[in-house]
Amino acid sequence: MARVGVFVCFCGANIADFVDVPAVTEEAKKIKEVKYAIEYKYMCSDPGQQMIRDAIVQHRLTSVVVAACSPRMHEKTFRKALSDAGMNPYLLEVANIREHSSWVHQKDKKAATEKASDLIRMAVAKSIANEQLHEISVPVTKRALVIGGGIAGIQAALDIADARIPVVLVEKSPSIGGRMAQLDETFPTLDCSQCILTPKMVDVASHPFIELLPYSEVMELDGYVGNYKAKIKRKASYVNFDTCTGCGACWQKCPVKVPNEFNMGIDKRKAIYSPFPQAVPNKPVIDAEHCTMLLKGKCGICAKVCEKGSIDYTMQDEIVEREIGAVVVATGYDLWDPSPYEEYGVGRYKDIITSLEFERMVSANGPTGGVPVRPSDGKVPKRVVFIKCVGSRDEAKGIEYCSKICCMYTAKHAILLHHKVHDSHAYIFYMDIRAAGKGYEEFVKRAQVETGATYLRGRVSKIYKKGENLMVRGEDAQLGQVVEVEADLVVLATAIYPYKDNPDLARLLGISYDKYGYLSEAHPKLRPVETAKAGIYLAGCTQAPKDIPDTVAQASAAAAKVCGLFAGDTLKKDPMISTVNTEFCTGCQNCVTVCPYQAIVTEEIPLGHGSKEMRIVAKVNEGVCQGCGSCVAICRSMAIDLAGFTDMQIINEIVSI
Amino acid sequence: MEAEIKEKIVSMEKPHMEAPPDWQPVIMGILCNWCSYAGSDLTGTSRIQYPPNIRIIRVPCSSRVDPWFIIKSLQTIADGVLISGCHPGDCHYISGNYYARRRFLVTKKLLNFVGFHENRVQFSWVSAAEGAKFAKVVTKVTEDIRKLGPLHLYKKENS
Amino acid sequence: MIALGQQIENKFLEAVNKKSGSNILECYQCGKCVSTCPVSSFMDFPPREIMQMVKLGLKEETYMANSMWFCLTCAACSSRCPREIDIPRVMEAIRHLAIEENVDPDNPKVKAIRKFHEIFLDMIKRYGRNYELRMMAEFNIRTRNLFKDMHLAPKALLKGKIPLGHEKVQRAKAIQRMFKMAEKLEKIK
Amino acid sequence: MTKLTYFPGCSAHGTSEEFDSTLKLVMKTLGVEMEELPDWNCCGATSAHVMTENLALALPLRNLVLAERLPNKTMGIACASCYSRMKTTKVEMDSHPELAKKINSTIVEEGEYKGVVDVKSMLQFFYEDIGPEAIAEKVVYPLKGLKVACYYGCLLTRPKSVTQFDSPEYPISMDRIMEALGAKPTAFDFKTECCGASFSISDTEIVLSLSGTILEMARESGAHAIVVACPLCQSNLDMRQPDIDKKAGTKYNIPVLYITQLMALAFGYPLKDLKPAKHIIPIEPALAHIGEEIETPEEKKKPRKVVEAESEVE
Amino acid sequence: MDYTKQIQDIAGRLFSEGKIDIFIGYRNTGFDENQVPVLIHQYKDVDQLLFTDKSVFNLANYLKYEHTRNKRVGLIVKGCDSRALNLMLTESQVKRENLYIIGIACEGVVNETGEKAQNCVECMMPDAVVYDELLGSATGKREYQVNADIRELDEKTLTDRVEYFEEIFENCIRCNACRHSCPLCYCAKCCIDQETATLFHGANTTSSAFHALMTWSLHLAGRCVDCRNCEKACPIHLPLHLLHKLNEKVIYENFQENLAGMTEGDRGAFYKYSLSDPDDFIL
Repeated sequence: MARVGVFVCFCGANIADFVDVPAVTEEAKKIKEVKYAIEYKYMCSDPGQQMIRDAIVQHRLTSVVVAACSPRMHEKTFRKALSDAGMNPYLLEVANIREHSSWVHQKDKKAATEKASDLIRMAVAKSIANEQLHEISVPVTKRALVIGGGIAGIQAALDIADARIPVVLVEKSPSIGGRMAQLDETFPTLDCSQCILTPKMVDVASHPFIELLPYSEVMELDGYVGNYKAKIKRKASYVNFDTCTGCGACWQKCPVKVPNEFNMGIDKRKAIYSPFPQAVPNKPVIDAEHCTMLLKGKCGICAKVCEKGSIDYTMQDEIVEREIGAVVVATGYDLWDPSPYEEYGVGRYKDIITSLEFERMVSANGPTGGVPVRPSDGKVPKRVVFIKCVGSRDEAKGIEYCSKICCMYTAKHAILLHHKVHDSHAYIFYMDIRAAGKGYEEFVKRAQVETGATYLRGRVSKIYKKGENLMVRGEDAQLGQVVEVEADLVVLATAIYPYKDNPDLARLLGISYDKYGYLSEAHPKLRPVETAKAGIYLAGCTQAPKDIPDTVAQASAAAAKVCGLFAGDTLKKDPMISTVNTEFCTGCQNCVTVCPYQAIVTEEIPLGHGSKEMRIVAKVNEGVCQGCGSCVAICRSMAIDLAGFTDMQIINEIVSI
Repeated sequence: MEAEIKEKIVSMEKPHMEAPPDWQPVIMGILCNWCSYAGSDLTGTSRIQYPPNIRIIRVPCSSRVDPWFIIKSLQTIADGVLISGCHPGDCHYISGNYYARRRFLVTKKLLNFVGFHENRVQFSWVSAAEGAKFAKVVTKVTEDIRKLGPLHLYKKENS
Repeated sequence: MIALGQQIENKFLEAVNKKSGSNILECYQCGKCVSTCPVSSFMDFPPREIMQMVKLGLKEETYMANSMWFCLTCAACSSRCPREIDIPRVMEAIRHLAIEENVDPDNPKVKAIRKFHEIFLDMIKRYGRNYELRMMAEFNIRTRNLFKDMHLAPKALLKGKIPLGHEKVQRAKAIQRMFKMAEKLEKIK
Repeated sequence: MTKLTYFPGCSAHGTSEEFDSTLKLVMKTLGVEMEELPDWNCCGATSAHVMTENLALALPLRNLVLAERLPNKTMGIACASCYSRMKTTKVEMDSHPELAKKINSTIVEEGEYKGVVDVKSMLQFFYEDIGPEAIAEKVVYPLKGLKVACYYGCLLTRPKSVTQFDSPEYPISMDRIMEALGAKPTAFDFKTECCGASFSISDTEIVLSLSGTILEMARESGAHAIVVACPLCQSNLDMRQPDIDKKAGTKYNIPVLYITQLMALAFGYPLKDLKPAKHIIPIEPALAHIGEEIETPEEKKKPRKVVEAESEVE
Repeated sequence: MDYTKQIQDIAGRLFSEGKIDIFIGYRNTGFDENQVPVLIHQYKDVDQLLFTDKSVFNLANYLKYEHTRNKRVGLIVKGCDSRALNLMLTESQVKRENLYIIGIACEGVVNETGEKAQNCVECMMPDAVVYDELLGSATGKREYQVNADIRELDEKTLTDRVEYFEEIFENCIRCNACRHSCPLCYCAKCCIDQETATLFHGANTTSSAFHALMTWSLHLAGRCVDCRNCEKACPIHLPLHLLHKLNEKVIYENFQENLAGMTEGDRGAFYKYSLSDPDDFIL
C-alpha cells in the first residue's frame, strides 16, 4: 500500500495569497493513499527540506509530493532532500501550484484552491506509480573535434589542446586561416591581420595535442555526448604531404590558371596551389576540377619538376574515423551576393566591388600589391564611394539583420584608402554608425577626422555610368538634399551571410539552424555557445555575425565548455529513458524508425523460455536515449515505456480527478 | 448572426443535455516539458491570468502523447483536451512534434467523425517564450468548451 | 519649433496606415525614396519627411504639403524601399484623406494639379473617354492661362498628333451611373 | 491563330495613332488576331486614383468586365498607364473579393467580374506570348547598325507586385526584342526613370526637367534613337524635345520611336507605314544608320577582374 | 474470376517439389455457397482448393499464428491481402524467404447479396503488389475514391453522427473477433488487454467498446488495407470499416501518402513526417 506524503508550500505570500493553503492540505489528507500532509512557509528552505526528510523517516513514506513552484524550478532541490533521507529521489512528484495556479488565477481564490487540490491529487496519483530510478553514467572519450580552421576554430582548438585534451581540427580548404587571413589590417587598432594570426596558425600545426586535417570534411557524426564517432573525408590532394617540402616548384611551373578564391577572383592561381604564402600547412594541393592531368591525362609537369616525387595522381579520397567526445562548430561566413541590387548596376559595372575584394586589394600580400585599383582600367581611384548596409537591414532585397561589422570595417577601409592613396577621398553612405565596442567609436572618429572621410546619411538609390566614372546618387538626410558623387570606384559593404553548407552540416550533426542558416544556440542569452544537442558547441560567425574579438571570445568559451564536459571520467545522465518490455515486443521496429537519436537497436532473444528459435526485439541504448518518448507513443503493443513518464503514471494523473 | 452560430454549436453533439447551473468545464492540458510547459511557467511568472479550468500534465515531448491519453481524458473527467508542444522546427528532440502533428490531425478528425465536436480536442504550439500566447490559447479553449457544454459521450460508467 | 507630445493616440497615423495598407512605423528614414523620387526636388517635403510627419501625427502640416500632389505614382521608391512600404499608396492615402476632409491648401501649383484632375474626371464622366485637345484647352481656360502650350497646338495639329474629333463611349449612361455610385460608396464609409 | 482582346486607350485613338496603326501591322505579320474591346472607356489614368478611391477601380473594372464577354483569354493594352491601372485593379479585385463585390456594385448592369481574363502590356505580350525567337523569324529587313536606347518608363515593370514582369530596375525584354530585330540596344541606365507624363499638362516644368535627363542619358549611351512602348512616354519625349532644348540650350535631336514602328520596319513594311510625319523630331536621320557597321565595342578588351570560372591554359 | 485450376496445380507442384510445408487457401464450407480458409499440409488435399469471387477472406491473417511461424508457407493473396502481407514483411512479422506467394490480379469479390463488394468497387490497387507468381492480368493503380459511407456520414450533422455511432459502440460485445481476424493485429498481448487500459473499464460496456475500437482503429491508421476481414468476422455486423476508412481518407488527403502497404518498406503515415504537413488546425 502506497504511503504518500504531501508537502504544501506557501511560498511566502506567492501561493498563500491566492490559494487557501490550509484547505488544500486538508483536502490532500482526504486522499486514501496520503498518510501525511503538512503546509509550510518555504518548503525549499532548509527547515522545509528538513520537514520532508523527517516525515519520510517517521511516516515510512513510499513517495513524496511537494506542492510548490514549477518542477522546472526546484525539482532538483527536493530530489536531493529525498536522497538525503535515504529515499530514491525519483519517488518525488511536484505539483505546480504556483505558476499553474496562484499566479495565474489571482482573481478567483476559490477556483485557484480547487485547482491546486486537483493538481495535488494528480501528483499523488502519479507518484503512486513512480519507480525507483538510478542515474546513468556514461563513459567519455576525451577528444574534441573542431570543424573549421578560421580564427574561431584555431582559437578553440588551441585552448582545448592547451588543457592537454587531444583535438582534431578539420578544415575544408588546403590551409587554415579562414576569412581573417584575407584581411589586411584589423579594427580598431589596425594591427596587421597576418601578423597576429600566423603565429597562432603555426602553433596549431606544431601543437602536440592537435591533429590538423586540412582539405577535409566531416561526413558523418554518430553517437551521443561523450561518445561520438566522426567520419571525416580527407579529400585527395594528389600531393604526399609527408615528403613535400613546400618548395613551390610545382605551382610555379603549372600551366593551368584558375581564378584565385583567396583573392576573391581578382587574380589567378595555378591548378596546383597553396592558397597563400603563409598557409598552414604550407603544402600545395591539386585542384582536381581544373588540373588537365587529372581531367584529360595530359600535362604532368608538376610531377616532372617535383624533386621529391611527392605528386601522386592516383591518390583517392580517404575516409578516416575518429572517436570523440565533443564537437566545436566554427564554419564561419560567406559574403551575401549583392546582385539583387539592380539599381546599383551590380554585375554590369566592373568598378563596383565588394568590401572583401577591396580588402584583398589593399592587403600588402594581395593581388595588386596593396594599392586599390579600378578593375575596369587598372587606374588608382581617387574618389571612392563606400555604401554600407548593402543587403543588411533590407527586407526587400536582402536580409533583415544588421551584419554588425560593416560600420567598423568601412571606417577602416576609409583609413586604409587614405594610407594607400594619399590624395584620395572616401565618401561613405551610411544609415547609422554602429560603433559599440572598446575603442570603436574612437576609431570611427579617426576615420572622420584624420582622414576626412565624408559621411553621408542615406541609402544610395542609384548608380549609373557617366563616361568613365560612376555617378552615385543618394540623399544626404542631414542636408535634406539629394546628392550625387562622381566616383572612380564603389565599394559595397555587403552583408555577412552564414556559410552556405551550414544547413547540410547541421542536419549531419543533428542540430538546428535558423532561416538564414546560422546554427542555433541553446539559449540566446544564457547558453550562447551550446547547441540543443549535448556535446556540440558553436564558435564564431557560424552562430551570428561577429567581429574578431567576439569570435575569439566565443571560441574560448566553447573551449571552456569542452574542458568542463571532459572534467570527470564519466558523464551523469538522467535515468528518464525508454525501456523495452521484451515480453510484449513484437519486433516490428517502428520505434527504430521514429527514434530521432538512433537510440533503439534490435537484438535476438529466444522465442520462449529455453526455446532454440529466436525472435527479434527492440533494445534501447541507455547512453543515447534522450527520453523524448516518441517510441512509447507509437508502440502499439505498449512494450516500450518511458521511465518517469510511464503510461501508468500519466493515466493515473488523467483519471485521478 | 453570432447568436445563430452560438446556438448551432451548442445544439451539436447532444442537444437535449443541459449544463447544470454551476457547471465548470474541465480541460486536460498535456504540455511538452521544453516549450509549452516552460511557456505556461512563464505565463505564471508574468502573472498573466487565464481561466482556472485547465489541469496540466507534463510530458517530455508532444510525441510522448499517445492518442489514447486523449480518449481516456475525454472518457473520464475532461470536457476537452488541449495538447501543446514546441513549434515545428523547435522540438527539443528534433522531430518529435512532427510525428505528433500527424497523429493529432488523424485523432482529431476521427473523434470528430464519431461525434465529438472538433473544439473538444485542440492543439497548439506554444514556445517557452510565449507566456502570453499560452494564456490566450487556454482562454480560447476554455471558452470554446464552455460553449459546448458538458461532455456526455462514452463516459466511463463507474466514474 | 513643432511642439510634440500631445498626441498619445496617433489617429492620423492609424488612418494613413489603414488606407494605404502599409505600416509607416516601419520606415527607418534611410532616404532611399528621396533620392529615387524624380520629383522630390519639387516637393516641400520629400517622401522621407512626409513619413516622419505622419509618424509624429502632424496632420495639418502634412495636408498643407504639396508632396502628395506631386507624386507621379511611378513606384520607383516602393520598388527600392528596403522596408517594402508602398509609398505611392501612402501618398494616395494622404491625398484622399485631405480630399475627404476638404483641405485645400493655398498653393497655386497644387490648385492647378487639382484643377487638371477635376477637368479630366469631368471629361470622362461626360464622354467616357479623354481627348487631349479639349483637355488642354479647358485646363488653360479654367486656370486662366490661355496661351500656355499654345505654341505646341498648331504644330501638333499639323502633324496629326492630335486629332480633331472626340470619341465617346456609347453607353455613356453606364459611366455616369458608375460615377454616381462610386461617389455614394465614398460617402458610406 | 492567337487571339487577343485589344484595349487601345484614349491615346492610341488620339496622339499616338502611329502606335495603333503599326501595332496592327505587326500583329498581322505575327499572326495575331486583335479584337478591339467594344465600347471601352477611359481607365481613369492619371486622375481617377489621384482624386478618388472607388472610381479609380471602377473605371478599369468596367473594361475588365466587358473583356470577359469576349472569348479571348488575354487583353493586350497599348498604353502603359492604362495597363498599370487595369492590372492594379485586376490584382486588387483578385486578392480582395469583398472589395471586388463593392466596386462591382457600381457597374452592375455591365455584368459580374469573374477574373478570367489576363491583362498584359503589348511589350509583355510580345516578350512572353510571342517571344524574341519568333519575332526574329519574321524579320526580313534587319535593323543592323541602328543603336537604340530602350526606354520602358515607370509603369510597364513597376510595381513588381502588380506587373509580375521583368525587372523594375534594369528590364531587358525590350532589349531582347530589339536584338531580335537586329538593332543594338545601348547600355542605358535610365530605362525606368519617370518622364513625368502625368504632369504633361498641369506642370510642364517638371516634365521638361525629367525628360531632359532621360534624353541626356540616352545620348550619353550612344543611341541613335529612343524606343518606347507607351504613348505618353513617346509624346513627352518627342513633343517636348524642342522645349527642353530651348530651356537647357541643348540640341538632342533624338527621335522617339515606338517598338512597333521598328518591328514593322524590320518586318518589311515601307517607311511611310511608320507615319514619319507624325514625329516632331524627324526619324529618318536615325534610320539612316541602318546598315552601318558598328565599331568593335570596348567590352571585348580583356577585363582585369576574372569572373568566369573557366580555366585557361597558357 | 476463377483460378481454381491454376491454384490446385501450383499448390500440387509446390508440395511435390517439397517447397512448402503448408498451403493456405480456400475451400467450400460444405453446407452453403460460401468459402472458408483452409490450411493444407499435404499433396493429397490440394483438390479441396478453389478460388472464385467468393474467396473473400484475407489469408495473410493466418501467418500471424503459431502453427505457421517459421514454416514454409504458400498462400493466395488478392490486392488488398498482398498489401497487408507487405506490411507484415516490413514489420518483420514474416520472412519473405519462407513464403511462396500466389498473387491475384483481383477483379473484385462479392458480398453476401452477391453484388461486388464495396471495398472492391472502391479499391485503389486490385493487383497483388508482392507475389512469386501472378494470376490474371494486372490492371494497375486506380483513382482514389472516398468511401461512399464516409461521404454520406460526413454530410450528416454532428448530432446525427453521435446517434449513429453511439448505437455501434453500444452494440459491440467486445468479443475481439475483429482483432483476431486482422492480419496486422499480431501483438502478443494487445494493448487494450493490458493493465493500464483495463483498469478503469468494465469488460463489456459502451465506454470500453469505445476505447477499444478507437485505439484499435488508430493503431491501424495508415496500415489498414481495407480487406474487411474484421467486418466479416464481427458477429453483430458492425460497420467497422468506417473508422479505418475515415483515417485512410484523412491521411491520404492531408499527407499525400500512398495507401497502406503499397510499397515495400513503407511503414505507414504515423512512422514518418513531412515538414509541409498541415499545420493550420493547430493554434
